[in-house]
Amino acid sequence: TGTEQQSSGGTDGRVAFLDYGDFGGGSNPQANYNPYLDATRLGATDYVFEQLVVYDKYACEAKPWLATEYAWKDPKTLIWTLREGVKWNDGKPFTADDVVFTYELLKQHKALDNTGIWRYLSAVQATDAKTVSMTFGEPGAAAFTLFGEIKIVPKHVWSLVDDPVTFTNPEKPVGTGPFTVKAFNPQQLTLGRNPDYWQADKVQVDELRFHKADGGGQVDQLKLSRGEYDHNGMFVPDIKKTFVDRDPEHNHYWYPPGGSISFYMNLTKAPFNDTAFRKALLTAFNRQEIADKAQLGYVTPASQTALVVPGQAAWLPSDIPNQGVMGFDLAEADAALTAAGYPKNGQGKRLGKDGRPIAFTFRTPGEWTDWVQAGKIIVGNLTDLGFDVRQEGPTPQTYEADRAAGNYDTLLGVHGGSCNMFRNFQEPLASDQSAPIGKKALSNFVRWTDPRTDQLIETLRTATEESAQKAAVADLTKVMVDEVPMIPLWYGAKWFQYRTARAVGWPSEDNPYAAPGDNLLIITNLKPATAAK
Amino acid sequence: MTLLEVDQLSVTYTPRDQPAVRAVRDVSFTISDGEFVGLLGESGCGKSTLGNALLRLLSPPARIIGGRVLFDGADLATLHTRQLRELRWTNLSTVFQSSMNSLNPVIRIREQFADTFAAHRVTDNVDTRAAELMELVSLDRRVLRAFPHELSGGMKQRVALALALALRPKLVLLDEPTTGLDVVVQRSILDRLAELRQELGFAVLFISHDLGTVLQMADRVLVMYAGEIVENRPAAELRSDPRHPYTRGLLGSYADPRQPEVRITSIPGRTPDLSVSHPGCLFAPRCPYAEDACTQTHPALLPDHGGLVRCLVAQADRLPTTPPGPLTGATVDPAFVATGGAEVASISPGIADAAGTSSAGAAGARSPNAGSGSLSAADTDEATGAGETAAILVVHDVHKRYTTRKGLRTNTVTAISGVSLALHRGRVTALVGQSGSGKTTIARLITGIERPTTGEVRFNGGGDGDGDPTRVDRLRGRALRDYRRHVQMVFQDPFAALNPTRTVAYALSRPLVNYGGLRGGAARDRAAELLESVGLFPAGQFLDKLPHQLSGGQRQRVVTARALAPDPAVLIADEPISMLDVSIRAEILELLADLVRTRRLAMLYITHDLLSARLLADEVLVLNRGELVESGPTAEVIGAPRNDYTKLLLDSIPRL
Amino acid sequence: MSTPAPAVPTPSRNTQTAVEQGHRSGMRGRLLGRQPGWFAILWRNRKCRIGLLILAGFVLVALFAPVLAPYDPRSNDFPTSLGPTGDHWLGTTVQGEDVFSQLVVGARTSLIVGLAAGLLSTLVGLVIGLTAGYAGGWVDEILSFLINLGLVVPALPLMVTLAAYSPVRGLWLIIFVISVTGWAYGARIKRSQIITLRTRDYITAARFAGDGTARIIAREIVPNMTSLIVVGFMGAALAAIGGEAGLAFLGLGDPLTVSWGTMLNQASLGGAMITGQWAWLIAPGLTLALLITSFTLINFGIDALSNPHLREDG
Amino acid sequence: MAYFARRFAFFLATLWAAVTLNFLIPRLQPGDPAEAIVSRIGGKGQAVDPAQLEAVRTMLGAPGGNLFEQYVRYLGAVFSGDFGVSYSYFPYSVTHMIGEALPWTLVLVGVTQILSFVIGTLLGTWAAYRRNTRVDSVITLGSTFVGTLPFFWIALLLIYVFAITLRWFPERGGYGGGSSPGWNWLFISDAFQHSVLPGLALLITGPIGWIIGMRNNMVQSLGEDHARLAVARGLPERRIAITYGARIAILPNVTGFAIALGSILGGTVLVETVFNYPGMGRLLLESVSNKDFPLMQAIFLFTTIGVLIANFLADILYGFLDPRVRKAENS
Ligand SMILES: Nc1ncnc2c1ncn2[C@@H]1O[C@H](COP(=O)(O)OP(=O)(O)OP(=O)(O)O)[C@@H](O)[C@H]1O
Ligand SMILES: Nc1ncnc2c1ncn2[C@@H]1O[C@H](COP(=O)(O)OP(=O)(O)OP(=O)(O)O)[C@@H](O)[C@H]1O
Ligand SMILES: [Mg+2]
Ligand SMILES: [Mg+2]
Repeated sequence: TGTEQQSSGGTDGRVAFLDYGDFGGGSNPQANYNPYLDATRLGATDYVFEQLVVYDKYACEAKPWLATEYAWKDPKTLIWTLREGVKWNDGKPFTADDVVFTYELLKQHKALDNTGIWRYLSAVQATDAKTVSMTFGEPGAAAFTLFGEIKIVPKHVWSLVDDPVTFTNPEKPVGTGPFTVKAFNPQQLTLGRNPDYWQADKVQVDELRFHKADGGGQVDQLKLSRGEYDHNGMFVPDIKKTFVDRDPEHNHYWYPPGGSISFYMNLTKAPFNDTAFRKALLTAFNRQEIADKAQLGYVTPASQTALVVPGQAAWLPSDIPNQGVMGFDLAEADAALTAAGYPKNGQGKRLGKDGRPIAFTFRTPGEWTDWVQAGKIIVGNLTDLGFDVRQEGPTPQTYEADRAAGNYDTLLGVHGGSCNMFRNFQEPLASDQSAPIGKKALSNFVRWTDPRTDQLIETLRTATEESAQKAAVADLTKVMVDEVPMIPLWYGAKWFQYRTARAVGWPSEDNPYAAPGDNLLIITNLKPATAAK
Repeated sequence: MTLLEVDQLSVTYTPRDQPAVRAVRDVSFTISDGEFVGLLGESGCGKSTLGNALLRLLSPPARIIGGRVLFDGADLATLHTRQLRELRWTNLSTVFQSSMNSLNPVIRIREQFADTFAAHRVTDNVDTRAAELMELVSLDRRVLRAFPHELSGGMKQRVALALALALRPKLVLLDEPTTGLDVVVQRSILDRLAELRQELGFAVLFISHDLGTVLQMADRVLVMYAGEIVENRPAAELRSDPRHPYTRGLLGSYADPRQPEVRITSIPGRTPDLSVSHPGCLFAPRCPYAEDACTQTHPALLPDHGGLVRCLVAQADRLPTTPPGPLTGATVDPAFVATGGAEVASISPGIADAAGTSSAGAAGARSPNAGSGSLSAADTDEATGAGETAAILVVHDVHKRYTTRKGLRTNTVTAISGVSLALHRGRVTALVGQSGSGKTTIARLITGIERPTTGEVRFNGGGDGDGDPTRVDRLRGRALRDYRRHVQMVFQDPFAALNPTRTVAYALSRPLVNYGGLRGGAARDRAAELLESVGLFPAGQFLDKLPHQLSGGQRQRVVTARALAPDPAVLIADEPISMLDVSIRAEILELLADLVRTRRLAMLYITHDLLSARLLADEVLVLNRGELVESGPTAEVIGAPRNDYTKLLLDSIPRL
Repeated sequence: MSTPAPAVPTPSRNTQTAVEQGHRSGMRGRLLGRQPGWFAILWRNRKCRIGLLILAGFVLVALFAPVLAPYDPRSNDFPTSLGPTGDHWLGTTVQGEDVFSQLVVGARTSLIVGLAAGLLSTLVGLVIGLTAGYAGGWVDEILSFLINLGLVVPALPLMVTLAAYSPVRGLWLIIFVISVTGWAYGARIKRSQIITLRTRDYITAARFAGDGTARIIAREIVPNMTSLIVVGFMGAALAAIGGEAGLAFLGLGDPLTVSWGTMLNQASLGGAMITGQWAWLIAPGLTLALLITSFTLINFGIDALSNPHLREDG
Repeated sequence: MAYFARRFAFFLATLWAAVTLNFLIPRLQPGDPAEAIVSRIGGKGQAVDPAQLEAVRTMLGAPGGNLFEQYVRYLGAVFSGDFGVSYSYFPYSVTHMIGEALPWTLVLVGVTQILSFVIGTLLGTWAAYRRNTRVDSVITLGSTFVGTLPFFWIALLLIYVFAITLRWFPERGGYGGGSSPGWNWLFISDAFQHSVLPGLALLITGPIGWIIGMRNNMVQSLGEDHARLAVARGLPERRIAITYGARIAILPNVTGFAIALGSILGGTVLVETVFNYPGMGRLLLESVSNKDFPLMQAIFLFTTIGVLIANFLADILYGFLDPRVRKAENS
């Protein structure tokens, strides 16, 4: 395509601009740079505002950012040391007051506290201009990823705002980040490099241009395949053919795994309440086929441990074979089921303990076509085992409501995948996240209630030492493998396409320094393509 | 000087779905300057088609397949569009059959005049000229500002006439210009037309099936039958000496009700199917004088007795001579009676049906109610005799007001005020009056379709006949249904009164099932009997037919049979013959008269046609604007009207 | 004049058959004017004949879809994103399903939707139109208001909104939604028709004959509205087929059902344009157009049945 | 006058019904608006924090009181133009979002609707004027065929041919990223370029209905007696076609056109979706897929009111155009 040379003409050898994909905010985006309004804010906030630490969400490593250091004074007290020389992009200095103001803001306006940090925090104070201390009601390490990554906003701007919940911060949002908002219209958002950025030398791109997308429709795919985006993060069918092959030298993609998508069984119903039954199903699903067919080969089969491998492999207990990823073996499943007391009858129907054929429903939201496709494979596998399974495709709302209330037999659910191990296990498994059938469960939709699990989660929550955390996680993965509260099937993919024609240094399978979406990490790692050559 | 010359003109309809119809065959005639020529014939005989052909207004599937039309020496068929356009209206204008639709509904009357003037480059001031024309047809000039829908039918027709005369044409073609209008209005328009012709001197081709009017107005009459001109003769001669048997038949079906003696006859049979070719005379199957040759040889239109006639028998001078003065009872051509046609005035129970089969035509059973001079005495006798029997149905001082809502305002129309009348078994009461006088409203009140605003309708015939009278005006639901077992209605329009998708058997079996409790076969048998009792036999041939397979007269009889099915005591007949051709009317009238006599029915006969009232009724009530203005024995009311309105009604009938 | 004869007259019933036949031809003749059988009229109209042939083709395909479709339309055992090949005439989808099989099975969906939604909205329109027209008075006022409301409420937004509110997404929902939005027009026409029919003398006559309202409606009125009902049905079916495709294309359809609309939706999402899978994108659109065309063509004939003006047009 | 009063009464009653339906439907719906908003704010898959939920609920002024009180409040809000906050564009108000989308739709759809009507009426008139000739067949058959092509499909093809392959026009959106909305030449020409393809898609299928309707009506009115009499009166053919044909034939289309104009407010969901046009249709579809009930309701209400008003105006206009109507209403 021969477009590689022309456009690195930015100042000082920097990349003049990069074309990025969508910037959020719906089909008719409105200026909204309130970093706490996650669903409606524009993508620019990632580059305008910064947080105390930045997580590399691939390896789950915290990198110092606005804070240079943090230390647990005791399990309930955390001391942050803030970076020197950081300035707001309106020239005012960044101080501990701003940090305290930000956390207080979320305390006063619960609507903005998306991650619920004030469930753990009890106070945030500035010890001096560069030091902030946080105190917790209980040991707070488990929530670190949550409150460490709160975007810090300037007190001198936000304290004047009447209602921060409806504040869209539309004019020149003030932040500490590497970019400022240069121009906006609903079709395009342009960010300009912040020359006074505290690590300006690492930002090698003068301008980022985000283009309004049509939600992954044809036109966007086409533009991507024509090389009109330097980076995008969208679903692309048959990416090899439609993107990589068009310019194999520059076009690349990397789809690291996200949370697990699992087969949820309603544990309050027979036969799903029988551990032996569930265990027998471990090898019943053709995970590879799901990954290849329903998910177009963009994903990998998931580990039964509920951890995301290989990224979180460090947390795995060493004695788990194949990182906990189960094979597909219908014969084995059949044998195990028969052994567990669920034989097949003459017509090949699988019988329950009551001697009657086992029949149940399986649901995915009807609109999520890839799930529906996966569901077909799942139902096929189960049918092969002699179950009578009916697949249903309700609307997402119904699906969600029924899932929360426990009105289902089996369905697909998502869990885990974050860098917060406590949450990864607490949300799907803790009994306090459950509820009786008919009442809304918060997140334990399978209704797993097990004192030992609860205790392990509690240990994880309060453990400040990494070794203690690892021990607890290891035990929890054992629960997953031995007692099978749910059966993870595959990892949701994080879409990430990039071109190396103008800029290089994107995270990739070979250099996984960040996960897609870790924008601050990525932008500070990009280099002009010509310079790199 | 000859203005219009039509020479061997033939028109064929070639519809896609049906066989071609030869609607006009070899028609030749001429019209001289200022001449008033009438064109007479039954419905469907090709009058309008001929008219349209003369105007070159035929549209597919109609096509002129032969002949010429010369207007002022120019052949209309070969004129260029532009020449034709110039000739139109300046020389040759027209008034169409339907007054309702001949004006553009969305532009004002004035514009329609302006249009015409503009098209023919008339430079006069439109308003002055149009106002003059309005005056000409006795309309207020304010009418010019109106839209067509704001005018009554009569006014529209006058506007159409004014429009036709706008450019002082030499020939005006009037195609039934007054059909559908009220008798009184009709009269006034025709009178105005006659005056205008006197003044302006244009020639007229006047198309109509109304024999009286044509004879009264025309200088010369063309009689058309099945697409052919069968007779062409000066009006006076045609009346005194009709030469074609068909003309004689037509004349026989018409009479002046004011005459002391009134008799009419019908022409049996139906018009031939024009889509097949007939070798002989087209009228032969219906003709009482037909000879063998008539079925073989097609007669030509040849001079005869000072006119032209298309009849072998007449041309050979073998026609029986008939006494002159055809429009009185004495002159009815006995031939029609002889062949089974009905001579209503002297009721014969037999009725000629389509096949021409005749029944035991025991003539002579004198009607008590109508006809010859000697009847007036009998009439009175009967009337007094009936007066003594108790009335079966009494309408007492009934008022009916209709309230119409116009958005937020309401409007009250008084349709009936203070009407009282009584019906007696075995007697016919005629209710006459002009359109809108409230006749139908009375029928609806009597039959319980509507309730009077004040007043009573009492019925004495329920159950065994004694006991308290039924208050009809309070009936609902089941009771109303029970009442209708005794009081039935014959609907005005035989085409509308039968469901086109239901067979005769179905229509007849419903009252039998509902009132007689008959089922299946029994109902069918009874239906067959009913059909035969109204003269439709063999009944089996009709039971499974659908209405469109029946002629108008046959339908009317089915409707009557249905009304008779519950064996009612009272029959309300609302203008039962208004839609029918003159030749069928007599047939139906005879049937009704016969029923009254044989079943001792009480009948209310509603009509605006005084001739039929004269023939059928014992007693006549005259209704004007919802009030009874005159009543009495038929011969008295019609023979010596006292009320002005009655006189007006009678004057509307052409005097011959 | 060709009247389709009642099936196989047996000699022993000859007389009766003759009567029946006469009767039926009469019925038909009436229904369609003074005409030969309805089928003959439809058939003779060239546009209509072509339409009938196309429709018959679709019906056959739909009936024998399982036989005609080379593969299970949802089986994704094939290589993904193929262009047309010998094995897969129209290629495969991005998920490795056979496009041609989907096309064949999609015909079924479209016809079912057309038939069901057409029937349903015709029925609703008929009941409401009949009731309003026949009952008159305040019943009519209320129902007319409903009808007018149904007419002014914008259909597609209503469809979209209704589809959004409903808890399940299935073909029947689509059918329901289309019927809910599509009945009003038919109801209005039927109402005005019945108002003219209601005042006909033969209806009053039926009352004089002692018939009840229900019977009058069923036996006297409805038979006179046959051609109107048929035209209405065709129109509704046509709108339903297009509506289903549109909704499915917007992603508001039932993804578990194979229809041309869902095919187009998936072709659009699945990058058919980029991968150059023309067949996948064009085929459902063209077949859809063809099916709708067949209905429109047939409608020409049906219009001609009731409107002699159109009959001369060939 | 009575005629207008009646139309106006109908207008008010329908308006009331539409508003009330709009009130009722979401209330028959299970679920809590606050929850919908929180799950929007928090993003998919996040567990909802009850405290946050409560905060949002308070902020929204979640419905309290019995249904009737809610209804009264709702009516008040609607008539003061307050449709609440959009969930998917939180914290922007529904009114703001509609204000953003409406001009696009009004211009694109409005212009194409009017053009469609004009073109359709002219072609229909021409076909009727030359009925049963080749012109007639070409127009009738051609429009029948084109009219059956799925709309969105034509749009897809247009994009492929003119935007992607030939690159004559931009492939989507209402304007480019470079220009900024406003009354400047750059923006207007940019917006025009963007509207060509969607406009074309609308114009291809738009006139069909008018063509057929106009043609059939006109053939009919030219067959009526008054038109035949006009021929007999020697009026020029053209004059007859216009005053006695088209002038009458167009009347039944007026109401249809008004409804079409009114429904502009709802945009054209399919075309706007295919072209990513920032109009009402796409906003509606988006609100639907995001379960943004306030926005959805408001758009629906807007559309309905638009049609209603247009319908009302058409009725009035009709009253002037067709002198027969008022009379008919009265009887
Ligand atoms: N469009 C048509 N297609 C086929 N036949 C037609 C058509 N119009 C008229 N006819 C036939 O042509 C014949 C003459 O019709 P025409 O209208 O001229 O009769 P008419 O004498 O004017 O009758 P009326 O007194 O009822 O007006 C009739 O038999 C009729 O059936
Ligand atoms: N339903 C109604 N609502 C309002 N006015 C009515 C109604 N029915 C009849 N009228 C009025 O009552 C008057 C009498 O009408 P009716 O139908 O009884 O007249 P008619 O003598 O039968 O006339 P025609 O000879 O034309 O049949 C007319 O002025 C008519 O306008
Ligand atoms: Mg005539
Ligand atoms: Mg009357």
